[in-house]
Amino acid sequence: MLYAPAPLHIPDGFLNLVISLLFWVMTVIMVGLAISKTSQSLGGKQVPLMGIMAAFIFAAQMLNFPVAGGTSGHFLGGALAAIVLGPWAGILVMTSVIAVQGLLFQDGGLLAMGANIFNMGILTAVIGFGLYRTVIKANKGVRLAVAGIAAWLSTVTAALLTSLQLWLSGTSRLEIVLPAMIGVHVLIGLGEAVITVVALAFIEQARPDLLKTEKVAAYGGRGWIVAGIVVSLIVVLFSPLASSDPDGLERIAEDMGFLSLGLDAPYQVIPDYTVPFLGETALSTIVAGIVGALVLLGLMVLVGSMLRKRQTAK
Amino acid sequence: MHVDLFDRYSQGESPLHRLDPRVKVVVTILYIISNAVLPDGAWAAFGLSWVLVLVVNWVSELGIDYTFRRSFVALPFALAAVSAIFSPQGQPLTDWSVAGFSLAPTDFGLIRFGSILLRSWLSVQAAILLVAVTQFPDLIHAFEHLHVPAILTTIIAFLYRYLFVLTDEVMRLLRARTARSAALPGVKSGRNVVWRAKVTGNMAGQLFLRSYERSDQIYNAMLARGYQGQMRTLRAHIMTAFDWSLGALSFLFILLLQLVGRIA
Amino acid sequence: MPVTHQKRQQVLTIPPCEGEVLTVGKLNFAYPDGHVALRDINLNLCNGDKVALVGPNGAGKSTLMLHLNGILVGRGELMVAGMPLDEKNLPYIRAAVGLVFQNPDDQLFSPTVFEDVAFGPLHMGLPEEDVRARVETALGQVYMSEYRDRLSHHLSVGEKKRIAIATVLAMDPQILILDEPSAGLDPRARRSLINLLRELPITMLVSSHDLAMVREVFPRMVIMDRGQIVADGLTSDLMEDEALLTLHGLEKP
Amino acid sequence: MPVTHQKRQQVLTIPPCEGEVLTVGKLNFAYPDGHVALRDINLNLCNGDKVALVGPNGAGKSTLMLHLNGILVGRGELMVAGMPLDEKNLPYIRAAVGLVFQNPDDQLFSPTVFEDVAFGPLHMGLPEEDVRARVETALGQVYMSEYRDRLSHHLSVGEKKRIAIATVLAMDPQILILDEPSAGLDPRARRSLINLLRELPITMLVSSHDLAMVREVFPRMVIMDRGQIVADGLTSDLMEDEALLTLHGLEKP
Ligand SMILES: Nc1ncnc2c1ncn2[C@@H]1O[C@H](COP(=O)(O)OP(=O)(O)OP(=O)(O)O)[C@@H](O)[C@H]1O
Ligand SMILES: Nc1ncnc2c1ncn2[C@@H]1O[C@H](COP(=O)(O)OP(=O)(O)OP(=O)(O)O)[C@@H](O)[C@H]1O
Ligand SMILES: [Mg+2]
Ligand SMILES: [Mg+2]
Repeated sequence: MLYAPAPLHIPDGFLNLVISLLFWVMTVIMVGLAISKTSQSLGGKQVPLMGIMAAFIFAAQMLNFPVAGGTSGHFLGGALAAIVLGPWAGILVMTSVIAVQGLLFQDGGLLAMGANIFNMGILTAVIGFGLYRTVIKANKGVRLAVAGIAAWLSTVTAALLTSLQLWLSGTSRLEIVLPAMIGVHVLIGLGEAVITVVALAFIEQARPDLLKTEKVAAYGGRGWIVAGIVVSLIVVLFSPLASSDPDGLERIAEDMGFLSLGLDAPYQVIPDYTVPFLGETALSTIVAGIVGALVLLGLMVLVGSMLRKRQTAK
Repeated sequence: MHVDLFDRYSQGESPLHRLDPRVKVVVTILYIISNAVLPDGAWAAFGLSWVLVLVVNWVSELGIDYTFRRSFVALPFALAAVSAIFSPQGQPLTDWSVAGFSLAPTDFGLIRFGSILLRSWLSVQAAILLVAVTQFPDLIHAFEHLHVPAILTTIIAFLYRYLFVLTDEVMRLLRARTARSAALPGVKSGRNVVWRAKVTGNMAGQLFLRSYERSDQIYNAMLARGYQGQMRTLRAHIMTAFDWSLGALSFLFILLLQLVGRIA
Repeated sequence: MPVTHQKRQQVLTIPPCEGEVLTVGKLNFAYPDGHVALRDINLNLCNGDKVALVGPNGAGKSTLMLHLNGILVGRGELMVAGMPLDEKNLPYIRAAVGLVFQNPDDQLFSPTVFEDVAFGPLHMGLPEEDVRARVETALGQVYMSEYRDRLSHHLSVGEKKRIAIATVLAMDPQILILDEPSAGLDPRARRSLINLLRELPITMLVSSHDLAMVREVFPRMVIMDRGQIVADGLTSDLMEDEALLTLHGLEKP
Repeated sequence: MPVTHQKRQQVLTIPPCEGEVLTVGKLNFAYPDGHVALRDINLNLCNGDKVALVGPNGAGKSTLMLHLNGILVGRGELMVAGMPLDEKNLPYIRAAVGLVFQNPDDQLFSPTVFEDVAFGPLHMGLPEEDVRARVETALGQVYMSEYRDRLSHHLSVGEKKRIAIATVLAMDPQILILDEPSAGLDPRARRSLINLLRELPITMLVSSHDLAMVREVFPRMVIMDRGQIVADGLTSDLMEDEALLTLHGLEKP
């Protein structure tokens, strides 16, 4: 098969309007930042480079390898793109890839594209680059190991966020979709990790100049490290909890019920909007709260570090 | 090798092929939003939406079942929505108990599940129609006119062009691997999964470097032809009265869909 | 379309066959988009034969070659190394047929030369010492022994081409199939390729646009055009038939 | 390193120059990694000259060509179309020098043939009608007029090559610089390229490994090796000097 749709691309119809628009807004902000960052720091050479790197990611996703029983592993590439090209260029590259997959192949919807870009392009860049950035000064073995962990985590994170979005849209029941999604992607992530590590080792061997410490450092600083670590920690703590013990999740939700107060408002946008299956509305808002807080935290750290840099530049 | 299969554009001379791509993009997006906000169980509106798809299929001379035959790409994802059938809201139809979970399909759940599938199925068909009657370069220009930042549209234009070059390259790499994936009688071949994943990682690394180095060449080619930082184009898209009226007509029809969905 | 069909009988001037290692009978193939790329192909290769496959762009040469180790599967008969080509025999046939693609970049996917040459033997499940021995021998055959630890990415085209040939020699194939091996080489590299092909004591089928090389290396020549074999005979005879060459977009070197 | 250096005087048999369109004086260049790719290059092209640049892989041919419209910048003198090559003149020089890369996939980056051919004229800031007219003329010159609306990625290699040439013809250059234009073409496509090059009434510098084509099309020939020009003279003379050819990895066709 030439083009195998990846299981994370949400088609239209599976997310409701509110969730779709919410993620569109966050995606537009991040992509806007990425555009201003890349066009201010880089020359015209960058545009063909990113275009071809996007084609590379697209093509590399066709690389598969036999696993067992006729199935095969695939490659997603977000973490690799962010590590090699820097997080901002990585975001633009993944955005273009997901846009073309949605437009041309209907692999992922148009209205759901904001969420798809966020899950597979932005989060993977935050985690992939953020974690790798913490160890750029370490030796090769450590760096590759961390890159592998980052690749694995970014896959799992994308799956986690996808399940949450489906659940918040009232499309799936969390206690079913979450373990299923995470379970599958824990395995897919292993393939992703191996391919990312080996590809990085290859690049380092053949063109070490592309992965020089100073070069990676120039792509971004402390903000990414913090964001990468925070997001990763949340995922690491959250996903096993969520997938093995959905009741536990509910308990936490009840304990932290206060969070729901501030976040009820967006759901009133459409009057007849309901979150089905959830007599326990608190749970849905908690999760939305965690996701939202996480995203806001990331954004704040990033914007803060950018502002700081601008100031020191002046 | 030809990866022409990638090109979803279908050659034609219908009025829809000639319609300004901006109109097509905007109407498609409105239609998909319309599907998203139609209430669950608005069967009449869903039916009418499908009629619209069929009519467009017919007008664009693609053959009435063109999108239907291609509309099942999102089907695997339906698995994710199956759990909606067991929604705790609504009346349970039977009572199944699986491993302590009470899993009962409910009437509300079934309606919800059906609506999700219909929405997705209709939206996919709209997207298929869009790319079947619009050349991809025109689509990119439309997004430019709709104020998608030039840097993104330019990246996407490059992506589209090099998609074909690089996927051909991947196909050839895969071929090379297949050609040497041999076995001897009585010996287990293929070693283990990790080794195979590692080989694939090497292929990804190869492909990356070749792509990276090729981008240098292309930048040189652009410089050689006077590129100074921004792309210029001759393709002026001008909205005609026909474009405006067809756009307005579609908009009205989508409003009608919403009305039907909410009254019925 | 008036096609001059040189009858197979003409080939009888070639010394009689010691054993057929490849038999293609009435092979037909169409690509998924409906394009018919092979029509009723009949071809026999005897042990030790060195045969050139020539014809214009798009004639179907690469398509035919891809059938010979089962990457593409058409309708018709195919016997390779005494086995009919089917699902069950496929892995063994891949060990018997060494296929080298036109562009060496398509062939080399590992970081170092050693790993690339070792891929085939490793995949066949040979023990480590055997793999090492085979890699050494194969690299020696193409005079590239001292390149074992080089990165294939940094080699010149001519060097890559030799490595690509070594990757299949290491699998100890009974038949070597090369797709346009001389394209893009400078005259010196081309000359050393010609010498290599002449020296290798192995059955081979080689497609090429380089008719000068064909005349030097291959006693037998097969002309394809539009998916058909339109001539099959002694190179020395066919090269004199200018009408035939011109008809099929070729040119006497 | 004993290098046979053919003196420039040998060239005097070429009819006297009508006006120099290109002068390279003592050009030196090293790549960032320290690899010295050009050493003391001297080269003059007169109006209407058709010159072949030959030499083994890695001789520095492509590197030299990239200097001629300022993509690479070395130490030395460069006069193109009467202007010294510097920052200020660069856009005019790029309009005067049409450079075609070896691999057409590196050259064609726009979605449709029309847009690709129009890219150069548009970036020169020409008005729309002029752009259209130039595209038509250029496509006509390579016999590809009916391909205007095709998508570039659907074309065969030979077709892509012609379009690549059209993209620079549309800029109406005074000098055409082609890097290995015949590599990978089948004999028929190669023949029509030869005819095209012979017909085009324009100064050209063409690198090639295809010495048979060089002999047919180019009266003058420049041999490079290891970054130096080692011979420059009438093709008919140099082709007879087998010692010289062999020394630089070439071979009489
Ligand atoms: N994947 C494909 N899908 C459809 N048609 C194809 C495909 N690959 C090749 N073709 C077509 O099949 C025909 C034979 O192609 P093939 O590559 O075998 O030619 P060839 O003789 O090897 O030519 P060349 O000398 O250019 O290598 C051509 O017309 C080509 O356009
Ligand atoms: N980007 C680069 N960095 C370092 N060295 C380079 C680079 N590009 C080329 N070289 C080296 O410079 C030398 C000249 O290369 P160039 O591409 O000009 O050769 P060429 O004569 O065009 O060869 P060919 O016939 O293979 O095209 C070669 O030794 C090559 O390895
Ligand atoms: Mg071929
Ligand atoms: Mg070159």
